[in-house]
Amino acid sequence: MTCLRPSRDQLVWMYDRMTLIREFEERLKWLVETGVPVGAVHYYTGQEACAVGVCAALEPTDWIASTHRGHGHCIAKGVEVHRMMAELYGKVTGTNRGKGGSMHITDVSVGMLGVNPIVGMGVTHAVGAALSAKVRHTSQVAVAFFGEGAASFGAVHEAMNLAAIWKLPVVFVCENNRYSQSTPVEYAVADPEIANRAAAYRMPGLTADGQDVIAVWATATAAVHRARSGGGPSLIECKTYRYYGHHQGDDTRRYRAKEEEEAARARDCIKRFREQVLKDGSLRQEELDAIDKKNKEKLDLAVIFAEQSPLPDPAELYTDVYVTEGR
Amino acid sequence: MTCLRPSRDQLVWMYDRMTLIREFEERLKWLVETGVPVGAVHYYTGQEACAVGVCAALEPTDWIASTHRGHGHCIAKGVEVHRMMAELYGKVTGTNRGKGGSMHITDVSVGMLGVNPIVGMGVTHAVGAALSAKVRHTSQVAVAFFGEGAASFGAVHEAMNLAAIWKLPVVFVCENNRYSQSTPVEYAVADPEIANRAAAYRMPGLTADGQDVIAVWATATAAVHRARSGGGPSLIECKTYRYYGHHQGDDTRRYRAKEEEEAARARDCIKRFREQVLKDGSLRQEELDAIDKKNKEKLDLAVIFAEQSPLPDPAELYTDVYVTEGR
Amino acid sequence: MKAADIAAVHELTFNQAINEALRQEMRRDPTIVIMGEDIAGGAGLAHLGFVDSWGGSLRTTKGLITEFGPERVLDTPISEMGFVGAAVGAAMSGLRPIVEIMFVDLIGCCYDQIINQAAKMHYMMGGQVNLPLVIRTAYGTRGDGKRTYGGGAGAQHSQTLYSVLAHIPGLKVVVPSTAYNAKGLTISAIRDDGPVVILEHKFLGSAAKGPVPEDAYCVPIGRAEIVRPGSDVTLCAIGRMTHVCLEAATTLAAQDIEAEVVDVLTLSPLDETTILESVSRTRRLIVVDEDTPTASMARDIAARVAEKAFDDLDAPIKTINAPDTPVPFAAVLEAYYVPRPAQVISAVLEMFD
Amino acid sequence: MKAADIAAVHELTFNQAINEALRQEMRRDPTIVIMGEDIAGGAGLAHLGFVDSWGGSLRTTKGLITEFGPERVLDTPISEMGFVGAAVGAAMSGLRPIVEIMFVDLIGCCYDQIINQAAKMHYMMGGQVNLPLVIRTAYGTRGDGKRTYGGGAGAQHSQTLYSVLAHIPGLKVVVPSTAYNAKGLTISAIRDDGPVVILEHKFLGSAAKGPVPEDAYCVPIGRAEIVRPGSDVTLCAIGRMTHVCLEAATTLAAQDIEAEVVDVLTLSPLDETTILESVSRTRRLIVVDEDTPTASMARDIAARVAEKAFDDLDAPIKTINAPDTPVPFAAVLEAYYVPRPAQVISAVLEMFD
Ligand SMILES: Cc1ncc(C[n+]2csc(CCOP(=O)(O)OP(=O)(O)O)c2C)c(N)n1
Ligand SMILES: Cc1ncc(C[n+]2csc(CCOP(=O)(O)OP(=O)(O)O)c2C)c(N)n1
Ligand SMILES: [Mg+2]
Ligand SMILES: [Mg+2]
Repeated sequence: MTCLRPSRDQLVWMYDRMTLIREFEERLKWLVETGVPVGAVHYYTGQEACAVGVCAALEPTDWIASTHRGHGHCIAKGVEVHRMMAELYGKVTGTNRGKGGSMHITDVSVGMLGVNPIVGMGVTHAVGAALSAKVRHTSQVAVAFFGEGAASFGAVHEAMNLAAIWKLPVVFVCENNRYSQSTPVEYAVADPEIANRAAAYRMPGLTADGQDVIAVWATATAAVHRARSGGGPSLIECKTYRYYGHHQGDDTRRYRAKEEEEAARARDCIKRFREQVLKDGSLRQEELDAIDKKNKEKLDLAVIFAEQSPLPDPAELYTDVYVTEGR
Repeated sequence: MTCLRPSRDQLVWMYDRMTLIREFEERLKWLVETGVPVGAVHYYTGQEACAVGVCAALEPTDWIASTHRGHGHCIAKGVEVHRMMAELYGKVTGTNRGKGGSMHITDVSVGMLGVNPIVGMGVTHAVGAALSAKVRHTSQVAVAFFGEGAASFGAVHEAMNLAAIWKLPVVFVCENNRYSQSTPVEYAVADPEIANRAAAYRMPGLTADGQDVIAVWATATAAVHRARSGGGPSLIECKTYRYYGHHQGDDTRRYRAKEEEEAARARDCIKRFREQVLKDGSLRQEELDAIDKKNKEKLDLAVIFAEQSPLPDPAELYTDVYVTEGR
Repeated sequence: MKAADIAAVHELTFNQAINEALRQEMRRDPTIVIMGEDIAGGAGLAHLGFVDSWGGSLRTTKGLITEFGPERVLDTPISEMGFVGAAVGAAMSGLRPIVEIMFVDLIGCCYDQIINQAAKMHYMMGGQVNLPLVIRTAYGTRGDGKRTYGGGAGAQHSQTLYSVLAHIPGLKVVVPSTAYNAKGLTISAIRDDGPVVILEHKFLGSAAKGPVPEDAYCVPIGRAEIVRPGSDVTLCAIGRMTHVCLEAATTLAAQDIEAEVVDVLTLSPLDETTILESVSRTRRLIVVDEDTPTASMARDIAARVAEKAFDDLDAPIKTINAPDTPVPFAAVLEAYYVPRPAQVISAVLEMFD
Repeated sequence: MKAADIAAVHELTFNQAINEALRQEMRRDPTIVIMGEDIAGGAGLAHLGFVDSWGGSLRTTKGLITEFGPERVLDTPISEMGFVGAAVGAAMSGLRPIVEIMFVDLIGCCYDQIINQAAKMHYMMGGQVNLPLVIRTAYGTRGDGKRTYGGGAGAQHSQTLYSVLAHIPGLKVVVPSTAYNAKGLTISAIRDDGPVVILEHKFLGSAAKGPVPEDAYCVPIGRAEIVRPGSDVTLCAIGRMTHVCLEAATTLAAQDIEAEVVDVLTLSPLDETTILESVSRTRRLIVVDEDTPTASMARDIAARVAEKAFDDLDAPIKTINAPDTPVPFAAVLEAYYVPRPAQVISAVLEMFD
């Protein structure tokens, strides 16, 4: 499968998105640590190759549904970082007009159906989007991102069964970063190899190195093609790792060994990608540095945009409770 | 495994319970058809070998949790038929003082934790009873009966995962009668071979002919032994069939073919048992007839008991809302 | 009589009226799909000639699959959290799903999808998504000793529970009481761009028969209806309790007490105006609600009136609910469970001595 | 001051007080087990020297696993329906489980176990089973602009929701407001033979500090407390709102209005007597509730008083709730969401002109 090679443009896009996600989270972390009140956030840092590899296999009209750890998924699907940052600042220019926050960032205009902090719920919504595509006879595909902790949740089981019996165009992407808060997968999931779970639904279960964006992309491409061509759902398990705590306040050293964390960082998806594309000459040093620079600037502007944007009018507390009210 | 042979007493017990269940349901059906207001009932007829085969492998102190189709499980575990009948009549002498009805028959004194008509919930309760046995260091085992329709329900997935990671002494018994109301298993469950599901939890998945009480007993004996000796949970799928409608008002010919129903009845668990034990000479005709007679009489008495028992005092509407009130 | 405004009218039961609403709307809009357990029945058995074997456990969806096919009429496995979630996702992405939760007693199996997902999406996403979702569910206890249509179903299959739905901001909750408003409210719910829950009383489903316009029409969500004018006391009723209050009002009339009966119809958003306006004329209020009392809609309505029309009142506001207990099985106990005309009558008479 | 009755007293936060209650009861009774997500943390990593890494997401269960071991302190996977169900089954079969649902916002994932199973078992089984189950869960919105402990958590992690629990017959629902009553109510809940839900306000958890007797003691379930006597108006408050009302009362006192503050403490069964008795003296009532208004406990209490003490009232009963909207994220909006002393004060002042 990894004989499948991404085009040069795709490689550039992958690097651009991975570094944009990395930069977004690093900047956010810095803001949090300097006391900017952005609310509860869950850093995606370390898992960039998962979101980017999968979204590289999607069309703009395809859908994704995300989890509480959703910044990476949003950016990979094309949500603008300045509107995300404004959302975290609770500004009216945010993706959700400041009414959602990190745990609800949504931009349906780019097929991002929502960050969703009730574990497992996004998975059911992706199945619904896939049903919509099937009933409306479009060729859209829906991707459900979830963590390995969510794999123990009943709704995820129900969603996979529904997708399988209805042969829906959905790809289930489990980012197995080995921890659900402080609880390790070996403890919480009877079979920690999440991909094996697919057999129970008679769907393909694929495993990808979540630190290798090209491997993720190749695996996702196959699953997406299967879904789009009427072959039904697949489950992809991406073996990955989150660098920071569960949320901004969490100290990982209470439950993860230094060695384990260092080993994971040694396989950093961005570092490895750089080495590889430079080695095989598919991209040049200057190109990569230019992307780094551009994304740093993007975040500079995003923060300025967020800071300078207006707060919502207090009256917004009462708007959009019912759809019919409109605005 | 079927080299394992039940003792003569066990054979007698199996026949006694299967025919008692059959007689209970046939009598109930007659009562319903003559207009006795017993409330919503789900006949167990046809599946007798499942409940009896499993309970034959249990100790009196073991627990079972049941489903809406629970009369058979109750009788197999030792709930008295006259108190069950009185419950259906809404009499104060009923198992639940007339406050529960068919869908809530419970008798904890014999380890029957309750008929439970919210699909899948009983399965989670059995897991809790198994946890209780483990924490209190008793040697009790819990059995969770459920239908193949319940296999699609999230709580059942969660319960199996919990039992597996905690290595609890529980046996999951799926009675696959091929229909969930009018919906066939081939439509509703991605993998209609429910036993395969066990692999997802790294537990043994066993299949038994649910029309053969000895086969069910042998399979259950192995799973119960594993559970009692600390080996953790197992899943048993019993291939079976319900003779009548989903509930008393359901006409099966709207969704089941005559041929299919006749083929199932041809493998009737009681008929086959009789033939087999008579053929191999393990039980005598007179013994069997005597048991039939005794159970018919038991039901005569049960109905009289139910009819003659007093109704609950209207004040009972307000009692036992809170435990602390007591009675 | 409203139905008279419209040309052709036929007699339908409450359930038949809902069936007609679903059918007419599905004809109008191909993006409407309907899902639930056995809403067709025999799914996957078409090759054996079995399809539409059930038409829903109360037959309200009978015949839809034969007209609209299995792609728009989906039998589901027992997966309330999953298929209600699928409906939420579908509503965000171009469909207008109608889901049937067999009984309101089962909302505990998909409550998060209703209260955290469907109800909040539009608000927490800053208005960028609509959520045209209809949730239909059967509720209620029969209470007359008969053991069908809500009778003899016990503690987990006889509940009313709508107050735990009405409590949630963002959700519209309607409770029809006649074949006429059942059809009209169902059509309004389907055409609403946000989530609407419709509670259908099991007993009314077959018992409430009445004239229904053949064409599609809307009964507006958010409006209560004065179904019997009266000057002496306002009986504010929800769902089936409207019939209980009308019965009581007839008896009271013989004793020269003219009760005005207000059928709430929509629990959320509540039509306070109609209720307050009625109380300002009658100066007395009794709210009758089949749900259990604590944090109920009966007490909600009583509290609103106690705050906004206190000075109009000549007597304490009374509420009549089911007792604060689970639903008992025995017919003799169930008979005391559901609020009865006799209770309404004596509550009114107490007000007048 | 009650705490004074008992010998040794120490200063604890609300969460520390709950932790002490859990610890002391687990020492007393070996059948008590506690389960929830990351209530210990690092489960299964003991061999690496990691255990009790979290002690619950709000640290209320910190240290319990090191004292009582992994058999009685169980980290669970994300399976609310499953592990609450396991707790129900365990409570039927010899254990006294305490489960933590991380946030009340998550009850939608296990609502059936709470309302159909735990709450009804004893009744529908004819009294044959007890169900000694405690469900602990964190609730509430912070509202002061800070983004921790209930601040900045958004629509699905900031709710109050207790009215949808109090609505259910058979369930006891308590809402402590201080370190003292948090410990006492937790111990009472653990010793109760039926299901009790304890709602712990995220913000109070760390902010409410106070003297707590070192020994175990019970604060009775089902009793409200007059925390500030007054003659002019009764402020009936739930949970954190008690502090909001006390603050308002202090300001009002400066204007010669003596407000009596009643801390409800138990939502179900409600202590009507204490509330009615207070209103009969003050002749005015304002109920303050952090939950959204429709079918809320605020309106429940108002309705009970409107029915039972109507003639005692000199003014309309007022209720103050969160607005009928989801919880918004932006600090500027969240600040207007939670009921504030200013609202209570102006509501009282309106009553006096
Ligand atoms: C239904 C539900 N239960 C519990 C929580 C609290 N919670 C939030 S994130 C989380 C861990 C999720 O782990 P995983 O699915 O592996 O995702 P990860 O955080 O590793 O990305 C938990 C338990 C929740 N939000 N929803
Ligand atoms: C959670 C839930 N959803 C739906 C129902 C309605 N219902 C009752 S029994 C049943 C079918 C159960 O099928 P299965 O598990 O195969 O058991 P069987 O009836 O075949 O014994 C359904 C859908 C319910 N009681 N609970
Ligand atoms: Mg994880
Ligand atoms: Mg079945």
